[in-house]
Amino acid sequence: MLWKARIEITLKKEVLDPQGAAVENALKALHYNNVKQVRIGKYMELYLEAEEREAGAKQVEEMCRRLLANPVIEDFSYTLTEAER
Amino acid sequence: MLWKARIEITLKKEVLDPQGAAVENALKALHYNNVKQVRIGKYMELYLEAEEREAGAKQVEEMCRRLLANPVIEDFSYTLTEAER
Amino acid sequence: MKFGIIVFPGSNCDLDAYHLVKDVLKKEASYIWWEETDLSGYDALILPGGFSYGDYLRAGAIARFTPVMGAVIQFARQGGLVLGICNGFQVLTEAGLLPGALYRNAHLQFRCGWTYVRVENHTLPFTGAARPDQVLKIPVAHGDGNYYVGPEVLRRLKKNRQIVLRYVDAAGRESAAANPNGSLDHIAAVCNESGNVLGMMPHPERAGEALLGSEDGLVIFRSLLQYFDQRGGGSGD
Amino acid sequence: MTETGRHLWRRLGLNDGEYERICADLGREPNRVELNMYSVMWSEHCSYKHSKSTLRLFPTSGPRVLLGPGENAGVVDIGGGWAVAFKIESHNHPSAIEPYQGAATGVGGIIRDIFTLGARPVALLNSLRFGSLEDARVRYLFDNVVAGIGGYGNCIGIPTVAGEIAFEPCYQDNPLVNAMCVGLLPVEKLVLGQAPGAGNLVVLVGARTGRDGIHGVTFASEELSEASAERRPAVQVGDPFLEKLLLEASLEVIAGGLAVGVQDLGGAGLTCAVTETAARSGSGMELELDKVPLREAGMSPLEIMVSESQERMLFIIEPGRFNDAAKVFRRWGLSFAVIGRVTADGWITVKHGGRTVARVPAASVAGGAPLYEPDSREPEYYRERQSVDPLDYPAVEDCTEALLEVLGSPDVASKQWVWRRYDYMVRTCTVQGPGGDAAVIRLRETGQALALAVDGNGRHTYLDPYRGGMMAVAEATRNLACTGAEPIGITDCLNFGNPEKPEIFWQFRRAVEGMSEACRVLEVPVVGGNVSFYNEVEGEAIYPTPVVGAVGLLENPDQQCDIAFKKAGDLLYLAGSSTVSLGGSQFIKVIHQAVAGSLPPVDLALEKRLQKLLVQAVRAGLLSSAHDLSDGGLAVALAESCIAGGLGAQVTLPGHPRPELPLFGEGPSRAIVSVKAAAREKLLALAAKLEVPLLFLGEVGGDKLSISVTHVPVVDVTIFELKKIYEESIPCIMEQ
Ligand SMILES: Nc1ncnc2c1ncn2[C@@H]1O[C@H](COP(=O)(O)OP(=O)(O)O)[C@@H](O)[C@H]1O
Ligand SMILES: [Mg+2]
Repeated sequence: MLWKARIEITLKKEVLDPQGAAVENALKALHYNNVKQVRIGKYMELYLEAEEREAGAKQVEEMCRRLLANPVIEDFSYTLTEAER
Repeated sequence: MLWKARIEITLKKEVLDPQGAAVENALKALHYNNVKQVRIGKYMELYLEAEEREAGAKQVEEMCRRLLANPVIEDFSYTLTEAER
Repeated sequence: MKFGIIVFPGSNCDLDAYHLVKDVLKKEASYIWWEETDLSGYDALILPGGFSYGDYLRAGAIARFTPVMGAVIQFARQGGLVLGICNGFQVLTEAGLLPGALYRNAHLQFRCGWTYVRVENHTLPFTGAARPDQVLKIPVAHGDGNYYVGPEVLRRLKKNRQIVLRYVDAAGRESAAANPNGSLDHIAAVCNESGNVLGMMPHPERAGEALLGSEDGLVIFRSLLQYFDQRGGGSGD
Repeated sequence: MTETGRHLWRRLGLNDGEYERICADLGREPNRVELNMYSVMWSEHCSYKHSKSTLRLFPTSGPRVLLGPGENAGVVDIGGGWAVAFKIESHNHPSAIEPYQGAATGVGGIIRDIFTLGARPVALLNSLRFGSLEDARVRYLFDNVVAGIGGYGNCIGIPTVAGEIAFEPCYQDNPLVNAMCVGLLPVEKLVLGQAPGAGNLVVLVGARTGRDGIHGVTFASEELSEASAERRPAVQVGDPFLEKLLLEASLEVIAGGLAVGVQDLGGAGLTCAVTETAARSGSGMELELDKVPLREAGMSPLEIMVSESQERMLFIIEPGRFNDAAKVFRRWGLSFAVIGRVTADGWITVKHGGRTVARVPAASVAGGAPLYEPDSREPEYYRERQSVDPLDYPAVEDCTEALLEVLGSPDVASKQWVWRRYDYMVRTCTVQGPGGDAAVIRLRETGQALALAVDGNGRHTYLDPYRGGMMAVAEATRNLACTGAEPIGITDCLNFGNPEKPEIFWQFRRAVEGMSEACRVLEVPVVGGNVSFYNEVEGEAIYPTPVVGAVGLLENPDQQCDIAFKKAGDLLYLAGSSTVSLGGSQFIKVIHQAVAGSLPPVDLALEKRLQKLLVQAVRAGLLSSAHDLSDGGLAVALAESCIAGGLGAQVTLPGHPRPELPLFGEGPSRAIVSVKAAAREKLLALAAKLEVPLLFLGEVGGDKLSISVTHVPVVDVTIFELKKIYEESIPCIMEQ
């Protein structure tokens, strides 16, 4: 079965996010004054073969821990959906 | 009402994604051979005040077009959920 | 004393480190390809600056999985001397040989230029030739040099004197203006607990000749030579 | 010719006459693939059809020239078996659309042009033009172009050591991004972009071919407009990491003597690479497109032939050497494929899925485009603007204020905000980085050093293309001389509007005439360059902007000079011409918001003598500092030397009823030098011998810049104040 994984990687709350702050300022400069707490992270998409959802999820989790996110500064979350071929 | 917007910004399909390619190779080197089509984009989170969902969505759409995404090479999508205070 | 300079795909300061060791210090040096797994015969390893794997994903994240890194980790565990410069520092944190992480400069720009760093611990193999609190003029060139570490580990780093260099101004004072990247606590270099692995964002190999503007970077390399001489030449493994 | 057919070739940018010529060369009508191959190769960008005859005016030979224009880059001998390769190229149109990637891929392209020859790239430079920084979109373009240049150069590890930037409203929607690369090679390893030897393998190495940049060259060969935005190709994204691998592998293959020809893929992609290499050798090729590694499934032969995917190289390799070359490519983790063979018949035969999809004569596609000698007409503005007398503007009350204003204007202010984002030190050869007159990089391989500078002034060239062209060459080479280097060659990038308009062609022609004359007198050959036409938005052209990249040689890197004042008590002299004008000056632009007046005359013989003086004086160790006078004139040059050295100066100038003129007047063939009192006599003697006028100005020292005109103090300001406005002006605008 082919799965599509969508992974979001965000800076941990306690880590300053200078990029988010810069974007927030830029939005305010465009008069979007009702916006706050902008945080910027990474979004990844990938496809993987796995017999079952559980196995696929386990693998995505492992890939995030090992490579895709840096646990010192980042958190991650993901979703898995069946992909059409 | 306070809304939380989650925005995904991805490179357009026909645009080269060197990062995605490098990560895909790295995953393969780690023996995740069942993985393909890795694409890397940005993930943004922000909170905004809006009376109604529709108004909020309209604003997020506009902010993406004007600032958050680069329409020349990127696509974007977003979701809006009610945020607890 | 023989230096090994690790070459990852995308390293680009390997040549500079090599030149410094070979032509300025007149010591033995060779390049070590990222696929190599045998590090016997080297007394110290340098992980040079550059953009290993383009710094795609995160600086140092992909290089950390190259075959040579397994051997580097072994080498370090056995007490071998390992110096990571800039991208090399990033690789060492990603590999877990050094605490913390280096992320996007707070001002979001790449920054190249001269900085001053103060030696916070002059008792290490990398700093033995420095005076206490000596201020060194050494350049930086990076986009991801913003050092972060959680509060608990930071306490431990301070207690163990693992913070080795801090960004300061020419007079030796810490200030936001003297910090080129927003690093926590103005940290420019840290070492591991046993003091045989050092990571630094500034480039000592770029400050090795008066013609280039400073010779202060030699302090780091002279320290290594001095340490090695005093210890009587045994290699790291 | 059917009506639909006519639409097709016209839409591809070919005119009816060109189409007829194609049919004649082919002996039949072209099919779609063939027509597209012709269209990209006969575009202005690739064929130089409107500029070639004018470019012939450039002197291109000299005792050091190993390779002049016509190849990927010029190559100049520096002795000891080593040579320097360099070239400048524009990436204006792509940068207008996507500034980060446009600039990044511009840098990537020019780097490939250098290592294609077997030269290791050792330095990058760039010349940039933007609209007024008051505009938010211009700030966006500026910020992202700079980020893109840094992003590519920093990653690949080639120092960006010098550049120049100016801001004029005419570049608002049509910024200029010109990138230059300099490389070093052993003469014996020089390899050309050729495809000799029937039976040799045609090997494509590097990135997979995608749909990006299709018809990029056609796009670059027309004016920008709303409609062109619609038609623009998919933006190319640079992959500097891949280019680094490609660079190392290519140099290794070339050093091992494993290739008989090498060509980078740039504008017009595979079509350009195969037709040019074959045409240069009088050979042909048989290509199998099925072998080309693709990024996207289902690409058509046409798309594969004209794709401008970046980071690709073409190697011509003898079959017996292929395995060794393949080993190198594999070691660097590169994908590669044998996509065809060299043939003797002079024809490019393209096969796909077992069918021949195109068959064209290489020489016709690569070199058969008709050349045009466009009409030329003096534009109406020319005499009008020239007749303005800048001294008719009201006199300024406070020259100190005026100096601060000029010094803080974005054209003049420090560009540190830009170059601190470039790694200018990697390779540990940068002896003088950005911020001075020219960069100086030592060459470990030979013990020598190179001085590098890039210069151009669109405002000057607009007011007087002939003198402006001369002045661009004079200034670039004078910048080298100020470091003590002897100019050995230049490369140029000619940024102009639509050459089919007679007024634009007149500007072009006159500028090239002026540049050529300067090159002849200064004895410096043009060894390569690039032409960028159609820099127009909605019919409005940019200022004619020739940019000169100059390379100089210093035999001994220890004998070099920079702009910083060194020591209190050093004596200050103005060397060279005393003729200046406020016409077209920075002063008139900033203080009176005008671009008008006539440029001062250019005395090329004096220029030559001045440069000689500078070089000999530096070599003899006589000078403490030397600084060329350009934008903002004497007052600005003095301020810059003060700031760089952290030292003041007391200067007295000969009388003039309008102090603006001696303070801010601009003109070529001038430099300020400071000398130790003990070296004074020797300098005077040398200047007398070389017949270069020296005017005593005053003394270095203190923490203020004070200037009097006939003993009336006109400028009095602390170095602290000068430095503040000079260094904070651009960050202040950009980080508002
Ligand atoms: N303004 C110019 N001055 C001198 N030579 C030029 C100029 N413009 C183009 N040339 C030469 O014409 C040749 C073709 O240029 P170009 O198509 O830009 O090369 P490439 O395809 O390698 O980038 C080059 O050898 C270049 O040096
Ligand atoms: Mg070329």
